[in-house]
Amino acid sequence: MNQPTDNTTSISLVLAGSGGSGVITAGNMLLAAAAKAGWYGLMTRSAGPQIRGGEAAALLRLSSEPVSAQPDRYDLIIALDWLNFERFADEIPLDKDTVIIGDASAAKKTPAFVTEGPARRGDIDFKSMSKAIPGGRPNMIALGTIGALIGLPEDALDAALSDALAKRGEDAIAASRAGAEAGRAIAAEMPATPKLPTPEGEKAGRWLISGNEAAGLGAIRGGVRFVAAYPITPATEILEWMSPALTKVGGVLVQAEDELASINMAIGGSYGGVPALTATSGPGLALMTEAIGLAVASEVPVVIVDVMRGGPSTGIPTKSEQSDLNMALYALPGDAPHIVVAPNSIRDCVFTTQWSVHLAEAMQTPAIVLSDQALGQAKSVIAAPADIAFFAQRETATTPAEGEEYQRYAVTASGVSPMAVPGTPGCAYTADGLEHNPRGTPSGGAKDHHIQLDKRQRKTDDFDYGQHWADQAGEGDTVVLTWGSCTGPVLEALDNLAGTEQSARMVSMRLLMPAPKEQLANALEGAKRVIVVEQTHSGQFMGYLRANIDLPKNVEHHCTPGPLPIRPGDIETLIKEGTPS
Amino acid sequence: MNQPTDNTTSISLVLAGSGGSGVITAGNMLLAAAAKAGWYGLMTRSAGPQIRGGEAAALLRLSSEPVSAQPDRYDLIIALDWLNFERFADEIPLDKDTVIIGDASAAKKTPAFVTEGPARRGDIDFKSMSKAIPGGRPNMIALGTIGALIGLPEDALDAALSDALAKRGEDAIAASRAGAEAGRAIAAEMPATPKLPTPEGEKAGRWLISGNEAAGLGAIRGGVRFVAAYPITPATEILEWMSPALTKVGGVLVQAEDELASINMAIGGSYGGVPALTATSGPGLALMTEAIGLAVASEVPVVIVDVMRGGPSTGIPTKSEQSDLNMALYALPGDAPHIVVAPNSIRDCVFTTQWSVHLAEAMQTPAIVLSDQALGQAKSVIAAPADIAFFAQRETATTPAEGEEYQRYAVTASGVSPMAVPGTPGCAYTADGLEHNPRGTPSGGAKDHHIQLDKRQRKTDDFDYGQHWADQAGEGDTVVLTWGSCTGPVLEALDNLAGTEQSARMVSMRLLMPAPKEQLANALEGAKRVIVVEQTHSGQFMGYLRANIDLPKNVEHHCTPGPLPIRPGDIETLIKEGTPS
Amino acid sequence: MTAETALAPKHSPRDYKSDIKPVWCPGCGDYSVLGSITKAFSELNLDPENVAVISGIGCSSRIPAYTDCYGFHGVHGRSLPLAAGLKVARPDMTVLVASGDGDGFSIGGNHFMHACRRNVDLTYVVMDNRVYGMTKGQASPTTEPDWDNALTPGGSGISPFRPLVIALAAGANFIARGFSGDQNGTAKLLKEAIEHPGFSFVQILSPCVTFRPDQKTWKDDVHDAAVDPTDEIGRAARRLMTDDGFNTGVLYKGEREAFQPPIGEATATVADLEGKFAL
Amino acid sequence: MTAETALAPKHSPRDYKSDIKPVWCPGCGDYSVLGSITKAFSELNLDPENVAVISGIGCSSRIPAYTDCYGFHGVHGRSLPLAAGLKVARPDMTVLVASGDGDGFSIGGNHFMHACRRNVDLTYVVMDNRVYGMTKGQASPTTEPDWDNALTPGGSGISPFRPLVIALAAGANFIARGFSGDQNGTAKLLKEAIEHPGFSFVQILSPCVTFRPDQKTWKDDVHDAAVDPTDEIGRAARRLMTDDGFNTGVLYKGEREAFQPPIGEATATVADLEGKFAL
Ligand SMILES: Cc1ncc(C[n+]2csc(CCOP(=O)(O)OP(=O)(O)O)c2C)c(N)n1
Ligand SMILES: Cc1ncc(C[n+]2csc(CCOP(=O)(O)OP(=O)(O)O)c2C)c(N)n1
Ligand code: SF4
Ligand code: SF4
Ligand SMILES: [Mg+2]
Ligand SMILES: [Mg+2]
Repeated sequence: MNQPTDNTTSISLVLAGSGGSGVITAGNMLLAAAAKAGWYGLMTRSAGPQIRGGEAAALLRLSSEPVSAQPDRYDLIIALDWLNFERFADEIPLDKDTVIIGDASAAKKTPAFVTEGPARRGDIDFKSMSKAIPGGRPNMIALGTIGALIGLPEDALDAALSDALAKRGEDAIAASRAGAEAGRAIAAEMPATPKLPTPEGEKAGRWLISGNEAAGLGAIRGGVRFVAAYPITPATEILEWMSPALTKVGGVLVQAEDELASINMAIGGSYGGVPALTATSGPGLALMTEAIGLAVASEVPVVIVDVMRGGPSTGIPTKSEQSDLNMALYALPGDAPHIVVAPNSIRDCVFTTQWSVHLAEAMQTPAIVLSDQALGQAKSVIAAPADIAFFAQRETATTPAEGEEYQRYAVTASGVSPMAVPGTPGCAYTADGLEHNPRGTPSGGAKDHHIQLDKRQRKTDDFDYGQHWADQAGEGDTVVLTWGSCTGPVLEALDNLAGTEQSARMVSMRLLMPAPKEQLANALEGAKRVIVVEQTHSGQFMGYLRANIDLPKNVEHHCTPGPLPIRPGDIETLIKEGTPS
Repeated sequence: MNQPTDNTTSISLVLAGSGGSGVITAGNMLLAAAAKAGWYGLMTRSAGPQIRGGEAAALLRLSSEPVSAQPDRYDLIIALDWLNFERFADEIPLDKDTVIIGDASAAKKTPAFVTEGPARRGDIDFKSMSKAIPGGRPNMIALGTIGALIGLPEDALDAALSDALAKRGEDAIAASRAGAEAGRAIAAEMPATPKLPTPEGEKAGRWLISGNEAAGLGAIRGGVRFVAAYPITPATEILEWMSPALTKVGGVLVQAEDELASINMAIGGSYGGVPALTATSGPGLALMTEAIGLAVASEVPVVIVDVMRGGPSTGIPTKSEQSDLNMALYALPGDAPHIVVAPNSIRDCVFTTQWSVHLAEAMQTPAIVLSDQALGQAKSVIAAPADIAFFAQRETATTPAEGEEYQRYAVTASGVSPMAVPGTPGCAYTADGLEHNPRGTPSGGAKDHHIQLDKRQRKTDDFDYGQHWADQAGEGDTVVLTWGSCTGPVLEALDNLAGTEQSARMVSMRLLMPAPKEQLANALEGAKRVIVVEQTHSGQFMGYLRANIDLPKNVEHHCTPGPLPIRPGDIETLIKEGTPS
Repeated sequence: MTAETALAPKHSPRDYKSDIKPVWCPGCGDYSVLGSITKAFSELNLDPENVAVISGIGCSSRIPAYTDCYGFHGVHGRSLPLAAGLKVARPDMTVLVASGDGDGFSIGGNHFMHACRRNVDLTYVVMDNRVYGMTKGQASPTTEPDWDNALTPGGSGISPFRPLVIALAAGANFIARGFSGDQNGTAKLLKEAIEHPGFSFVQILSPCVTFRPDQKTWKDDVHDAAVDPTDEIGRAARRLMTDDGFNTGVLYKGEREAFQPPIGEATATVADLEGKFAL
Repeated sequence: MTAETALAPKHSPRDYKSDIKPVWCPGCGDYSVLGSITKAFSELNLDPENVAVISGIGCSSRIPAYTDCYGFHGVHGRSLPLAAGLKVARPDMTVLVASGDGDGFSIGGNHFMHACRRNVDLTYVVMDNRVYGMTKGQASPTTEPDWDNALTPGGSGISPFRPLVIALAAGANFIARGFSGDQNGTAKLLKEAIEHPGFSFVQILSPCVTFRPDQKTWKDDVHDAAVDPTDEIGRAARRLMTDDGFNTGVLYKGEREAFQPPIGEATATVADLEGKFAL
């Protein structure tokens, strides 16, 4: 594990407390304040099993550089109380330099892993302090303490606090300010943590956004104007963000009775000419596969965002894992070529989802976007995503000339056939999940079947995905091959090792299906070591790679399931010491 | 293609006609008669798209040896009329030695591929001939002609005819007999076909059965006593056979409202302690994957038979393909280890389905049986399947001693934990699809997740599947690696090449998941050539093999989609000439 | 959807028929239903390209390809959400949904209820033959409990589904029953159903000559219903709960507004949305 | 299932409670429902090991683990088929199914209708809070159309589902409504429901204090229904179609026989079955 260094560029901290103590509110303010101060940041939340009112923790990492991963260790932990705090133990690696500040009034309840751990400790009597302030609350005290300890400029915190409480009125703001002030004052009595340097340079062009919001925005950017969906954790925020947003840009979201209805509605909307999407998580995606197969066979574009959570079955709904990969690739009945892409950061949720709309529409086939809980439900301060030119550009048909006949499934070189928008005279056709001839007439003949299978496969195989099939970074003859939310920790590890003997390259695949075989082979050329990193138990990504390319015999494999994140330090150790066998 | 030889051991013929002409009835009689005569046989039916009343063809292959594949060519084709006969052209390879007998009264309607083809021809005026017999029907005339041409003993045909018409009464039998007699008489005027020699030896111990019936029987043999299902082509016959059969042996079949209900009912029945099954085809399996994942997570045994048909989507419901392989292996959300097995012949549908019940129950996990239309809907005369000792043997829990606690998901060496049958005092537990601790209490903790993932994986990985993981045959350093209904044609090709320079071995995998990696590696050891044979478009089996074992670089691949069967001659050519590249 | 029915129709019923030969058995009731549908389209003066016929899987669900309108032959049981998606995205299209008693009431039963509630402007035509025709003769939700068949020998033992009262209870606004033997009468019902705003449900008794030859008596069983379709909903419930299943006509009509969120009317740009994230 | 209710119960309600702490919010109506369920079990003198509590996914669906009976926490919306499979396979078990308005009427709506028709002897308890609690506050089928929420801002605009009349139309034989605020009254309803042969449906109004704080008025809204539950079915339809959603009590009782094919009674051996294939 990394030790805190003098030239700190990132600070990590946890604010925890029992139900109703407002730690998430305070965490959000902290992130906003850090953003205002010119820092980047990432905030994840963790909660007990209770629907509401259970213990919660805000896990923050603030930095003068963009943050791509959860930290290896925490600099500071503030617990407003110790109730069920041990529930978070796994998620909060601490060491002798960690500063832990607990509730002075309940010091006896301090859990063993804290008292027996190596960390430096302080105590604050949050309750008495907040009682002394009219309308004061412990979470605001903590906010002030944290701000002072990590060097967050007062005005930034103050501004964030005022923004957040604007609707609650002046009194609330004043009380919170007073609380923060008291917290700031007492910080001097606490063990010191590293401070973040005041950032230099450009502060403009930054966004505060969650991965789920980013996916929703990417979809709208790409042209999606029809969404049908059924709520499910951890995908619901995509829908809740998109619903009013779509209304504003002339689109619509329909809440369906279940996932069977959602996907079929989306296909219906898209058949009508309006780019369409649904979003779900594992159990919901399982219910959609029959209809996704219909979209393949009938050649209707549609985007399905799967925000993965721990599986199998209901699994661990609030935690992340990459274990829906196999399902996204292979769950459709029959030979059903489709697109699978995966964003590799919160910021990339915008790009990849937008791109997926473009791909689905260009190839008239479903595109599955594999996001996950770690991206979707985390909030981050990011550099504003670039504008890209990928939009829904569906090749449509026009009324044929006299004596000519429209063939919906005409055999073309690219495999893509012009798709008539209902309402176009002379192009009426029936979209069909039964095998058919080029006109669309059902046919069980061997020739028709083969021709249409070829055509559908050709569409996705021959498409030019450009350089977007993967993100590559680093230098060296060790290649770390990964995807999705594992990318962040790998990137950070590579950064840390850059210029050392262990300097390595990363290939993070954005395009998973069709497998970019040639591109991958080229990217791996000359690699002395290949290390595959994924967050599953059974090694789904490795199986997929093996099925598609020849990996070196000595390929190494780092494969752990959720719910804990893969951390940069894990990858560094791996590169330095090899996969334990 | 093979030419007919003097030492004929098999004869292939087609009887075709328009709706209502009774060709399937006649085909069934022919198969029964051949069985009575001591022959083996295989009958497949083909029909136009009409629900009923459309043209149909009975495709028969009769032999003195067990028949494992559709033939390379046909010796004899009888068309009662030519209506839409060309629809069957693809399925009926003919050559200069094929004898084609058509309707003399409609000779002009003979399709071009017949008149222009190389075959030898004869004509019979079925209509006039049958009109001359009170109650006479053209199909019975044809029956008699065929019997005489191929050397089917008169008494066998007569007995089959009487059996089939027993319910219709004496007059019907007499009329049919007279028709067959007339057909026999006119056979002398037709071009000769090869004759099958009168079989010697043991005629007892033979069964006449379809693959779907065989699967149903295997399930009941294994101990299944609860079935819930929803009809779908080509799986319905499993259910229609099982329904009354279950009632007789004290079981029950419930028709569900859809596949979501079927699979959940089956899981509920099995949770109750009664071995349970459902059967479906691709679209239905797609709807079941969420609940199959539940069975994995909650550790409830259940058998799911998927009788594959042409895909994707509704595809070609009445034709065969192996393209649900990926779905069966990979469609469950999360890391969800389960069993996938595949019968490799009609006869093996009994064994493999029975085995699947044993596996599911022993490991308390779902087992998917991948049959296909070519096995399921074909009827065959087979050697009676052997009795095997695989039954449902679920490890159950008994009331714990005072002070001890029952742990449903106790961590054991094998991964299998004793499962309490509801009603057992002191063992009440809640089966759960949420991740849980050994007791079954929901838990999102990293340790519990990892322990249970390991446990579930261990159950299937460490199980001793014995030699049943594959069927092996032949000799040589060429290995044909295949599965399911491709096995028959491969076996026949190997038989034909046995003792020649091209003599080869076959490995036909019955156990697909978990991948029997070591067994496979051993079986392939020393192979100079490996040829993978499968009936998909995208090479699903090859991808699966690649993911799991190291194949030689020069591996060859024969991969064609449905609806046409792979024929022995295709495989022979492949072995002799290599895969065209 | 207000058609100038007084004028001579622009298109004959034939104009809505494709040249694809139905797979149906000779004598199947669905031929006549196809005729009623095209007749209704013609009398409503609809341009074929502005009509979509959407279905699931079953003999009855084969109808889209036999029309010369836009169509979608989807998967089993999901025609209604497919159609709802289309209609919400394209309110300008006239959308007719064709289904069977298995497709619509067994696997598709949930969508049926929720389509009634949601009230998207669709016309839902269920060809009820009290059997799964396509899969060769199993009991459907509307099948008599004692009808013998291979899958449930001796009969399913389950009391039949009452689609019309379910529709009413679920919120449907237009409920009618027709008989395929009366092509003109059914065409009239369909015309009225298409013209009615919101979700309209028309059950058409359409015999399966192959697996239910006993249904040839239906022509004697059906009778006109003399009811006030705008009756108070409680009385309508009582009526539909206890009817004999053979009374034909419009049996209920309500006035609930159709569900049609605005689409295509932007009040902001994508850049405006992005602005909310900018610091 | 005939319990000797006159005798002192063998087990106290506590005996049916597990030691697992519910994930529910403080004040959630479901605590009281859990209490009613265990009270009913106790009064019916059921041995905990002969009872199974089956559910789907949702706050309400968490109940099985909080009982000390056999239980199955299945997937979202599929509790009824899971329970039906169990009951048909094990007619000796008493099977109670616990669900929510989302689990039971939205994703699980089809199974609801078909369970009513099929009439397997189950007791189906739906804790109706007119919201998706577990996913943090979206509209369910029973939610008022104008209830503002993040997913459908301003309200869903869709008229609410009427579970009781749907149940009646679909063939349910026992229909009741309770209120979680009345733990004893609800326990009594449940007792009667469990004792009634065939499928029994009990809707329990169970407020969600977190996402529907407005439901605290429910305690004033509920009122006893004075009806004859064995009323003629047409009149019952009329009544349930037009009730106000707050009248509690047993609202309909029918006498249809439960669906329970014989199981475990063999009349032939497997060898007999094989004999049919032998030549
Ligand atoms: C998911 C799925 N399950 C089952 C089937 C098989 N199947 C096709 S049509 C049908 C029933 C059709 O009955 P109905 O809707 O009444 O139509 P009919 O043929 O009687 O007109 C079934 C069960 C399927 N195609 N897909
Ligand atoms: C297939 C699937 N879709 C969606 C979800 C997400 N989900 C969990 S509970 C729930 C709704 C619960 O509502 P309700 O049944 O009313 O229960 P409550 O929490 O209100 O008691 C949803 C949509 C899921 N778990 N599985
Ligand atoms: S099987 Fe029945 S419903 Fe299907 S086409 Fe034939 S007559 Fe019509
Ligand atoms: S969210 Fe609502 S329904 Fe769920 S536990 Fe809390 S109060 Fe109960
Ligand atoms: Mg039908
Ligand atoms: Mg609810």
